[in-house]
Amino acid sequence: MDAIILQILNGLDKGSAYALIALGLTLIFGTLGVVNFAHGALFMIGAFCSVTLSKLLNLSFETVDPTQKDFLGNPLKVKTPYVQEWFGPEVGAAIIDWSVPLAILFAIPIMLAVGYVMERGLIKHFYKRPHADQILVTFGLAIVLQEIVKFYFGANPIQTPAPDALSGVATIGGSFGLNISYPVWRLVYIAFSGLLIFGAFAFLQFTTFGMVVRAGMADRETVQLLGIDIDRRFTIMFGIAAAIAGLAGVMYGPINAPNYHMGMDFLVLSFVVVVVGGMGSLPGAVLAGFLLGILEAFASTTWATTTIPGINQIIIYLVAIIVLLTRPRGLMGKKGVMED
Amino acid sequence: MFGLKNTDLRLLLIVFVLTMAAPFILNPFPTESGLAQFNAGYPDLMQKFVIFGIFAIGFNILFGLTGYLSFGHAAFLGVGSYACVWMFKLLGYNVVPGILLSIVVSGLFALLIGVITLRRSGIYFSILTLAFAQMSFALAYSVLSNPKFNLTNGETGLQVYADDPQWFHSDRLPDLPHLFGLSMRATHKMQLGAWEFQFNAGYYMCAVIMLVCFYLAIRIFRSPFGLMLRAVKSNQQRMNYTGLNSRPYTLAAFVISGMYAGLAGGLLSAVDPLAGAERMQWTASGEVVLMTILGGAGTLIGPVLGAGLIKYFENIFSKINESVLHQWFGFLPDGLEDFVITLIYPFVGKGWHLTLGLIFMLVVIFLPGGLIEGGQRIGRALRGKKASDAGKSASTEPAE
Amino acid sequence: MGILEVKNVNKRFGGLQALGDVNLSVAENTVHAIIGPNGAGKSTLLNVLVGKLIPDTGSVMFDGQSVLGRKPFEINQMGISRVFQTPEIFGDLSVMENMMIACFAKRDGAFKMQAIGSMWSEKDVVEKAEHMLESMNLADKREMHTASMSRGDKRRMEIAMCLAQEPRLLLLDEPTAGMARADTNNTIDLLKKIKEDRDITIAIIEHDMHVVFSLAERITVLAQGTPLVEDTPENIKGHPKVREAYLGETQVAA
Amino acid sequence: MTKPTLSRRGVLKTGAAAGVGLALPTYLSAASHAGFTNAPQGGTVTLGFNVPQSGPYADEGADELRAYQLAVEHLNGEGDGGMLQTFSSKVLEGNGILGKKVEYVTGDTQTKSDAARASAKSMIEKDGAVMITGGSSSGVAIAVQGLCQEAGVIFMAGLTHSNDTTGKDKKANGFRHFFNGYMSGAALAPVLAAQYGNDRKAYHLTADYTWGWTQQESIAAATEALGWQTVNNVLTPLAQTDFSSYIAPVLNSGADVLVLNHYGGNMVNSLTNAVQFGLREKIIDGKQFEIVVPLFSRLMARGAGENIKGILGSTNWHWSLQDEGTKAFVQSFGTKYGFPPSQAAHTCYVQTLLYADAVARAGSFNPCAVVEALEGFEFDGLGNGPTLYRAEDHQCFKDVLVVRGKENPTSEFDLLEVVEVTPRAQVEYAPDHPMFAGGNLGQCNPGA
Repeated sequence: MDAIILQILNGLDKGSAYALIALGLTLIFGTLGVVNFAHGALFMIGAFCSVTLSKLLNLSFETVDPTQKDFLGNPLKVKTPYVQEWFGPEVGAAIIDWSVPLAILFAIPIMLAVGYVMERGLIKHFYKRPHADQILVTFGLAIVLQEIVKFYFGANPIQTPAPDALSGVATIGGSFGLNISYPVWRLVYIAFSGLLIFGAFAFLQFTTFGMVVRAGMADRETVQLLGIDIDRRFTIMFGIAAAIAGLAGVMYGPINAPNYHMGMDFLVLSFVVVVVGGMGSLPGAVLAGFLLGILEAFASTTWATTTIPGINQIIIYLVAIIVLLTRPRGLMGKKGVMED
Repeated sequence: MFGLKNTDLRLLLIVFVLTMAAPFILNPFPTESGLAQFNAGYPDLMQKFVIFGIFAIGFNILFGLTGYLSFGHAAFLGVGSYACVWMFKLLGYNVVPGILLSIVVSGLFALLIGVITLRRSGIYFSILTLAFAQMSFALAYSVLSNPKFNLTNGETGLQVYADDPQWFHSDRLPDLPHLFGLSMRATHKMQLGAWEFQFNAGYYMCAVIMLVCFYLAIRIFRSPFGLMLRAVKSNQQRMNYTGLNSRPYTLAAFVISGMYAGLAGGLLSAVDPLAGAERMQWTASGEVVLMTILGGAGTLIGPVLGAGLIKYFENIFSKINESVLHQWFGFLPDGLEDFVITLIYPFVGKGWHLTLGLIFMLVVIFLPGGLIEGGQRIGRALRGKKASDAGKSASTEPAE
Repeated sequence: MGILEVKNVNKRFGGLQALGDVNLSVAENTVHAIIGPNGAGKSTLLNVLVGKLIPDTGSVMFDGQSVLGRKPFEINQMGISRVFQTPEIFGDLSVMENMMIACFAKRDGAFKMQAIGSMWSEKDVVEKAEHMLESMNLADKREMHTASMSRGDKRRMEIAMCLAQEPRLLLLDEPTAGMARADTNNTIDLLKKIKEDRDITIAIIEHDMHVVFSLAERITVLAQGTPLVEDTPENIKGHPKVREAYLGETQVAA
Repeated sequence: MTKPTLSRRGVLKTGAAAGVGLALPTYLSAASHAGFTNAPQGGTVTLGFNVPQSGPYADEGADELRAYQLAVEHLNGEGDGGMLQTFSSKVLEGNGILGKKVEYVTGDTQTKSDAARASAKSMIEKDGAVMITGGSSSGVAIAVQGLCQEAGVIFMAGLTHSNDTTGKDKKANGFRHFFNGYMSGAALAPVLAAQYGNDRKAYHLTADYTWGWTQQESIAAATEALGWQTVNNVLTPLAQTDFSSYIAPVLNSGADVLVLNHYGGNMVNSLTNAVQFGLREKIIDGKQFEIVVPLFSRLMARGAGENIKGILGSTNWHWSLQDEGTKAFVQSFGTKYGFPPSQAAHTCYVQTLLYADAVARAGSFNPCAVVEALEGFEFDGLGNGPTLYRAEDHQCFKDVLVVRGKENPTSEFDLLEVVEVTPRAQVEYAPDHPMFAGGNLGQCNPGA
């Protein structure tokens, strides 16, 4: 029982990342009709927002400590971050320690801006172009973004640890006779994703802005006939989708150290998630994200891999094939979307 | 001649001349000059040009004509490679059985996958093909290389070992892939003044096969079958209500393009007898998509150009390192030299991906029809036609 | 015994009875119009006839053979061609290529692998296509991409393609919808000419009474998924039930 | 490269086709030249440095490239000479190799067999490289080694740890200085037993490809010989980024040691996840739970950050060693680049020197002469103590370092501390050891 719940948690955890990226992809697709291969790169940029913030917070001045020597035998230069100098060692250390949660505040405006610039500067010109062109241009953009990050941060992963207070292990379910220890940060991640998804849906459901956007997703022409500047709203939606991917990236940092190709790693899977969920369906994307995450977690168990060797490597694709063959438009897809 | 219209025949002749004279054309710079770095006329890269040309030509028969965007074509390339190396292991190093088997096996594999994936269209089809290819890759990389049943030799790649049976191998034959005794590595180097040109047996074999493939592609494009494939892309609804069954047409196109891919895979093994699983990864499938779109999907020669450009970047730009840059710009004053190198350095050597990404973006932004459109524009500019006039003819002329 | 016999066809979508006990007989070599207000089930009936929908019960016989369970392309090969409400043609292909596709479909059936020979060397197809274009006044647009044609030309193109298949039954789904009066009249003349020139049965679903009364020899009125009456145009015009259910509103609209 | 009997015909054909009316072509064939591929012409010799410049190992590749550039400088008599001063063989004089100035070309392996072979081929076919070296994974090393054997050039492997490189896939033209999975096991096991006791239950997570399997096999065999039990071995996909579903079952498996047979990004993630799940705080049957990472590298340790502290593993070399060779190398690398070299950089630097030295001793660039000079070569002063290039399989035998992630690093480079230098005798094995069986070195191939 414990093991099953653990794997469900693991699945929710993986699923959170898939769902958030897929949600953004679907938003962009549903509003703008654009297949965005650079969405993984947005996730990566989010993660590197937090790397950058932690680098900024760790900006240091050097003092020479003659008692210690560096690897060449010269006197060691000791680095002290400015924040520790300004706010005192303890407060400074605490700020550095909490750099990942702080990065959320840092990342939101950046991601909105990145999304806005991307949409206005590039994607806008590709609304009417064939999907193949959209794929090529966004894929090119993804490579460029990725290479820029690699140029400045290198290819190796860079740790962005969770705050000490949130990096331990929580024991849960004691009152139900269960004994499950699970990393606190992963629970935070699940909760955060849930909030973000809930927030996105609430925004679309209950605000006028959201209602206009949803109407526009369903029938762009009609909404435009009503004299609403739907394009501007869609641009903002692109920014929001970018921000969702970015925040998913920021929060993912402590789970797995960010590296420059993490976006590509997620890209293909999140496309599979979107399609399994059904192109253009927001609940479908979220549902499929969690579903595939959980399936993947269970397929990785020893029981599964000994029964069918290699199942852990192919499960997602296998499920995708089965779903698409039995439900032509994915789990919750709408008719006529992306079928031409 | 050859049952082709004049324009097609001219195109075929141009490609013929280009491929046959490639060792000269691709080596325009003297060996010792600083620009020799840009020479591409060495066997491996020339082979890659034509082999990936075949891959792209085949992919274009599916994507360019029917509009079905397969994201899993690398699987057929990989299967073809494995099939060919297995022939080397079992029969011996003669490339003929290997290449034939690679076409057959990839054709069958494509038939199997096509029957399933073509039940869907649009992005659903793309994702289905992607899923099959990724599964093939994952299995080839690990599960199918376990010691008990080693079909692919996993990470290392399938290769010929000394204790393989090689039933028809004899001591008189080269210990490398050969065509009835002519080693694929046999290279004649010709020194002409400061230039050196290399004529490689493997390249010429692949080039001849590519010409045949290109010729067949032209025939397919111009055939009733090709017309039906374009009908699939244009309007499937009308096609069905015109009494045409689109499924066997697309399936045939899928299988043909799978066989092209398998042939390309077989040739890759034929010129270099090692088949790695990475050939089947989604990035490899993506590469052929990019080649085709970059060159101009639906055009005859575009995909070949796209393949050439991407392979050129991968092999030539990646080799420009700092010391090469210093050689080039050594004539500049020191400060300026460093400055220029700092500017260029991020785009070459280890930054070649960045340049490639930028090229993708630039081409697709400014040349929606791919490189071919660029060529057409230049051609029109040279002929001095009026722009409006030209735009009209471009839109009405059938894809070329 | 008509060429097309629809017997007791029922089709439900969830709780909605789209077609209820439809019986219809279209006599050979006539022009038969099916009219009815919006939601009367005209399109559903049409989709049943061409194999896009399968009815819950009932039978549809074409020339003595059942069409039920067959795919659209099979039904087409039996001799039923369909013209869509908005013209469905191969937009990125030239007029000539569009026509050749239809001619190939007639000559070679649903699928034939001819991948090597040039399509232009199929002399019979080329000649027939050229002849068709000639007779439909499309020859001068031979090389044009059909996507850039006018709406009226597109309609003519589509009808021409259907005729190239020498169908025994031509189904027209509101062929003049959205057309200007002049185009509508041209289309009426075209259809009249088609009827004069060959032995063909035409079934037409139409909203525009002007078109219906200009062309039809018999008219079936559908209302709420069920045929109300079937009769000659003259009788239909005066039929009180029809007036009440249908004509009143369209005359206002017209 | 041409086969004598057939090349003539091929030559005549292509010559006739292409050379009509042009200057008389010069034939390059075995008869008219030194008798081996890419015999250096003029006053220079070209070496090919084939390292990952894109993809996940790009940083390691960059470090390898730095080491190569340094080695070239030293061979050409520039800089402070580095390990040339401490190297036991003294034939290299800082005037290039055999008086020819060393030049180099670089390529990108992308850590893919195909790309690595393509880039090696371009160096051989286009740039006339007479030796290829580099790489950061075993798949690539084996693929390129096979190519060099076929083409008739020497391959000096970079970072490759799989037993197969000098086992099942060994080649006469290929040489490996780096240690291997077996040696990691042999060096690590006694230290593990000493630190954690003989009664331990190990749970292995293994990267599901050749290197992972051979390392797992080696470590399991070595630890089991000392009384450990292997509870489970779970294979993880190469592309895995989140290892949580593999880590979670460890908690209830009864195991008290987790062995991570992962490298690179896999290692960083699996270790991070294992620490996240609190494995290191667990007490199982009164024993502290431990994590072991058999193959360590400082670059990867850096990626794993804090998580590396206190974790045992093995490494080929570390900059903090205090022998003269290491000190000279670190001094000259550190002065040039501002940080200490990685083990990948070290092995690449040493391989270049060893090749140059072998050529100098043999008096020829002919691969067969180089092979002869390297086979059975005993040397010292290159940072690993007395070392032997064994003739039977072209594997270097030298001391192996057992290291531990440092608790209180003084700098961002000071991440590992050497726990023990396992003497060479302890990691040696017979050339026909079952884990290395099945291969055939074959004959050296000078090409043509």
